[in-house]
Amino acid sequence: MKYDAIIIGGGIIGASIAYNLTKQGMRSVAVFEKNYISSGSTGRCGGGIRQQWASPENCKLAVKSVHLFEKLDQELGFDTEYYQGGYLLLAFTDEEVEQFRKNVVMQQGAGVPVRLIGVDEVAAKFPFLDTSDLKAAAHCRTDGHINPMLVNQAYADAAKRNGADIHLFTEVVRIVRDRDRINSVITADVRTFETGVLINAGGGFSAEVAAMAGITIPTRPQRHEILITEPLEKFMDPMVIDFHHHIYFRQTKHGSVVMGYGDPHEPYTHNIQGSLEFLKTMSLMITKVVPAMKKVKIVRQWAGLYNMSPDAQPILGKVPGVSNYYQAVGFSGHGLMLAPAVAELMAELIVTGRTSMDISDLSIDRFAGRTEFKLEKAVV
Amino acid sequence: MALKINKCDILIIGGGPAGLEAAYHAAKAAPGLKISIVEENFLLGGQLIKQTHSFFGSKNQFAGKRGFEIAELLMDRVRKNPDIDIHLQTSALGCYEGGIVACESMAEGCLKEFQPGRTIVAAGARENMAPFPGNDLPGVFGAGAAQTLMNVYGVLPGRKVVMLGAGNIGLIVSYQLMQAGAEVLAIIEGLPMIGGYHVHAAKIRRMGVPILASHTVVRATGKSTLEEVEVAPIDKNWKIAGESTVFQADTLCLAVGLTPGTELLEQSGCRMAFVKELGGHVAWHNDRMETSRPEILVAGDVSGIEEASTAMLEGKIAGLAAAEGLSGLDLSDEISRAQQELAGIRKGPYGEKACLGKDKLCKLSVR
Amino acid sequence: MRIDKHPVLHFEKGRKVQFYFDGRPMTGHEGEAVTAALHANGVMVLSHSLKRRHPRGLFCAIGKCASCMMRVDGQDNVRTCILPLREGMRIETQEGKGRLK
Amino acid sequence: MNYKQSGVLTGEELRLPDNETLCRGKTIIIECVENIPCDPCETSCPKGAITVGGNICNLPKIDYTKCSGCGLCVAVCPGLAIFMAEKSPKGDWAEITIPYELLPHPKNGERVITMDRSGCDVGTGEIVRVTEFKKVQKSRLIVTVRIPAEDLNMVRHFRIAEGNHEQ
Amino acid sequence: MSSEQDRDIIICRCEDITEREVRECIRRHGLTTVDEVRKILRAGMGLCQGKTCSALVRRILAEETGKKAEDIGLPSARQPAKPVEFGIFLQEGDR
Repeated sequence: MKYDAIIIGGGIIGASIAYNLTKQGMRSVAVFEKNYISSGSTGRCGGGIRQQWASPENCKLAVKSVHLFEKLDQELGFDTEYYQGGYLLLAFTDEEVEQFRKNVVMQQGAGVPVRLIGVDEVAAKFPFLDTSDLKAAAHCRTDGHINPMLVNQAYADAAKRNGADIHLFTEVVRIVRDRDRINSVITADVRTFETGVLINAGGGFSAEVAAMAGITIPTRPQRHEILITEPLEKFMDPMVIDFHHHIYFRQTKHGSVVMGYGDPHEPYTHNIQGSLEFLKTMSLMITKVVPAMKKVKIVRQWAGLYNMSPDAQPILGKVPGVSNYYQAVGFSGHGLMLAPAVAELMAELIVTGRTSMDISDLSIDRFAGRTEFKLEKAVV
Repeated sequence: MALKINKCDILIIGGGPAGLEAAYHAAKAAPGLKISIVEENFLLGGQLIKQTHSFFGSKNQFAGKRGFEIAELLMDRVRKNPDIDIHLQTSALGCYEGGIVACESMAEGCLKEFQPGRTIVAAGARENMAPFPGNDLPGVFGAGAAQTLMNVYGVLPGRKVVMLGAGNIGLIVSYQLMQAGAEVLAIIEGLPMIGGYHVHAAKIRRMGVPILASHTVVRATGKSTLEEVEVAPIDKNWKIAGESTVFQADTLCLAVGLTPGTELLEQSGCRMAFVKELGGHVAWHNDRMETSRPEILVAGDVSGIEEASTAMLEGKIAGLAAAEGLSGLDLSDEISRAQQELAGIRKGPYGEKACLGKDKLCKLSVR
Repeated sequence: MRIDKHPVLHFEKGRKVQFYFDGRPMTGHEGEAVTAALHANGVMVLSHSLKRRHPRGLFCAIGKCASCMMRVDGQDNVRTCILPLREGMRIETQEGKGRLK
Repeated sequence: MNYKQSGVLTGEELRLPDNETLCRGKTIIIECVENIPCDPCETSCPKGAITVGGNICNLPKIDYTKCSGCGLCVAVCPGLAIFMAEKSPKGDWAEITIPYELLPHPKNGERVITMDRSGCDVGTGEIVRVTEFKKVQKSRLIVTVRIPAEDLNMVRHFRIAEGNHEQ
Repeated sequence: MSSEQDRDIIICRCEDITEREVRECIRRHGLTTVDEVRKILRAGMGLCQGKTCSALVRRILAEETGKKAEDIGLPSARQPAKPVEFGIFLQEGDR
């Protein structure tokens, strides 16, 4: 069996690239997913979609993504629960306010409709928040959130309709490479599939996928824990991020509140066990910010992997020395929100060799010979 | 209230027949071990407290005594032992890294953390639901729920009842409903045979209750609560094969089997296996009730659906095995006596299923 | 529908207490499950389902199935089948999801 | 239809004592045809008339020569599957003793409607004895009903006719 | 037949999901596991966490995929085993 393109990973990145490749005319495209669609990081993520980033590259990509998200349900023919309820970033210290002020100027320059708002306005608009220690907040009304499982499935379904093969429960265990070319992949059930190009969309396992092709990439998996509450009548529109307490939360269309805590001391491992420590920390942090949560019930907790890159920004494109290997990895926890734009640009790169928006800053070359990186700070 | 950390040697999750016997025999065999029982309900005894029929078996399994009387005996000997502490209204929330079992005490409104040397999961089972239109109407109960209402709280679930399922639970609960003053209009069974003991069927048949084998509930209807149950004969492929009968009933009890409540075992990473004969997925375990994780044991319905007598014996074996592992005592004689007793009561045709299921499990590798 | 006389069982009931169901005063026995007290007072419909608004009643009676979630003393989504009745409890049919207060 | 389909034992499955045994005095009838793990009938019998044996799942065997008709096994049988029968030597009446766990409790001298194994009415009978072996089994009455001799193999239950029972 | 009689078969009581919806979802997306049905349709994601419906969903999946029920794996069991308030995880001073 031979494909023009094989994508490893059926998460949002893999599925959206598959869809965009078929949309841009590539005929035989296949996705290999060792489990099922959205079983990895995508189905475990918070589902936020924001444009408020600390680097112009991320902002540009995010703005493009939001434009695509706005038309996505229509394009894919599926209700993905996309909701532009805004994003509210909370600042509790003067340093944070200062950083927000700078970011807002940069973000506005990148076309993000964001503004800094005062505590009184926050208190009036978002009465569920405890604003007693709050200094200010940044709000962008066109940010929002989506149901990650649904949008991932919608991309996979659409790719399938366009002729792509989605191989579920099929793990690629070997990548056969001959000097600068990848020839084929071999699956756990010992089938060989030849390919024109190989795309690494391996998420938390991207480094392992690259290693099968003899390529070393600087991405590392990190556990992030998350939980969901009982459904509540709608009380909030925006997704809220609080870098000070390392938490984020949003209310889903269903009514339940999804929230996560990014432990700054979390080691790099593939461990995705839920911990009791997380429940305690999350409870402490969320009830500081939303005191009424004390009486709300937790229904489910889980964890997923952030695929961290050295500067917490994605690594896109080719690698030196391999002619037909592409990667879209290292999203560091924000792959879902960038997926529509990244997938479109990756497909352009693969099909035409050029991209309509410059993403060369995000290629792996940026790490060459460097040990210090400017970190994207707006990550929880 | 402050968080409570509880140190104990053996934590038993579930205060039903299996859990109570595990606690009693572990404490008796290895005095000094600290044993804790967590029970979600505000009563101990599990499903035994609502059993008013007398039990089969032999003297050792309290044969001839009624279920609630056995429950009292088991509770009594556990309560008398100072090494056993009992946490009522306390639910296990999860098994976490480091062997920590987190529980919520609803009575005290606090988190209780246990870090036991051994955990015996005796969490029981839950009733299966049946798919037919109207299956969510008020008045459609699990048969066990009807039993709880009438036998624990003295409240009649309804006056006119249709029972779905002619296994032991369906037959026994039908009889108990009649005892409590309700009228059982019919017992409906999808299979061509009555699944429960003949003596239970005979008891309810001679009271005039029809058992309709090869029949199914087509639909339940009613405005806001159940009013009618439509029943029809079915063929071997479960397709409707004749005219319907409509029963004017205010209660429909579902006695269509139980599923082991294995969530905590799955969370703990115990190896799970689907064994139809045991009621679905169960944790792999050996004849000492030890799972693939050496510090976790199982007993009772959670390890495979059977009945209270076998649950008690499995509890005893698990309790002894856990006590042996922690105390260093040699309890192998006592364990093998209990194993023989268990094998004895599984000998008849009604024990075949469980034997087959447990054999299947043993043949699987621990992995 | 209390069982007055039973051939096998003798019911030891807690003291009689008053409670409120949707504002209506009712009596039950202290310590019995809230759903048992409601059932004894003829209350079979405990809530309505989220999407289809089907009436819902007691189903498992042992705290497993979530069919008996009600508002108790202002608190939403309380499992009433394993909640002991207390004097003065205010039990309400919960329509819709819980609220953040 | 066999008993696994109907819940009702028929002639073939029943092992009833012969007429001579029945006329000799009270004789037990055990309607226990499945190998369920159970032995209280054996352990409760003061005369050793019932044997289950080493395997608890064996069916009980009755030695009619040893049975004294005390009725303890009727009171103890968890399956309510043991009855006691007696025929008058002349064959003009019979008595059937039935374990009973329902309300209202029957009283001596009361007329009842007799029922067969499938709950169908057979005829009428008169309650002649109501006992309770409290130590053996609380809340179970052992009720003896006098019936026409020809009904003996059929009657296994009775009900108190409405309006007939004095509270 | 009245509309009341025509009512759907409820599979997931918590999330109010019918048998028809489960079958349509399985067919539309080609699903083969209980976890997928949970994630796409929410059947089993409600307050009881699938304790009542998972076995029924497995049965439907078996019918739709032609597999045996035992070959359809267990859905993931996540903590907590029952809904629990944030408040109980707080230390006294934080409550």
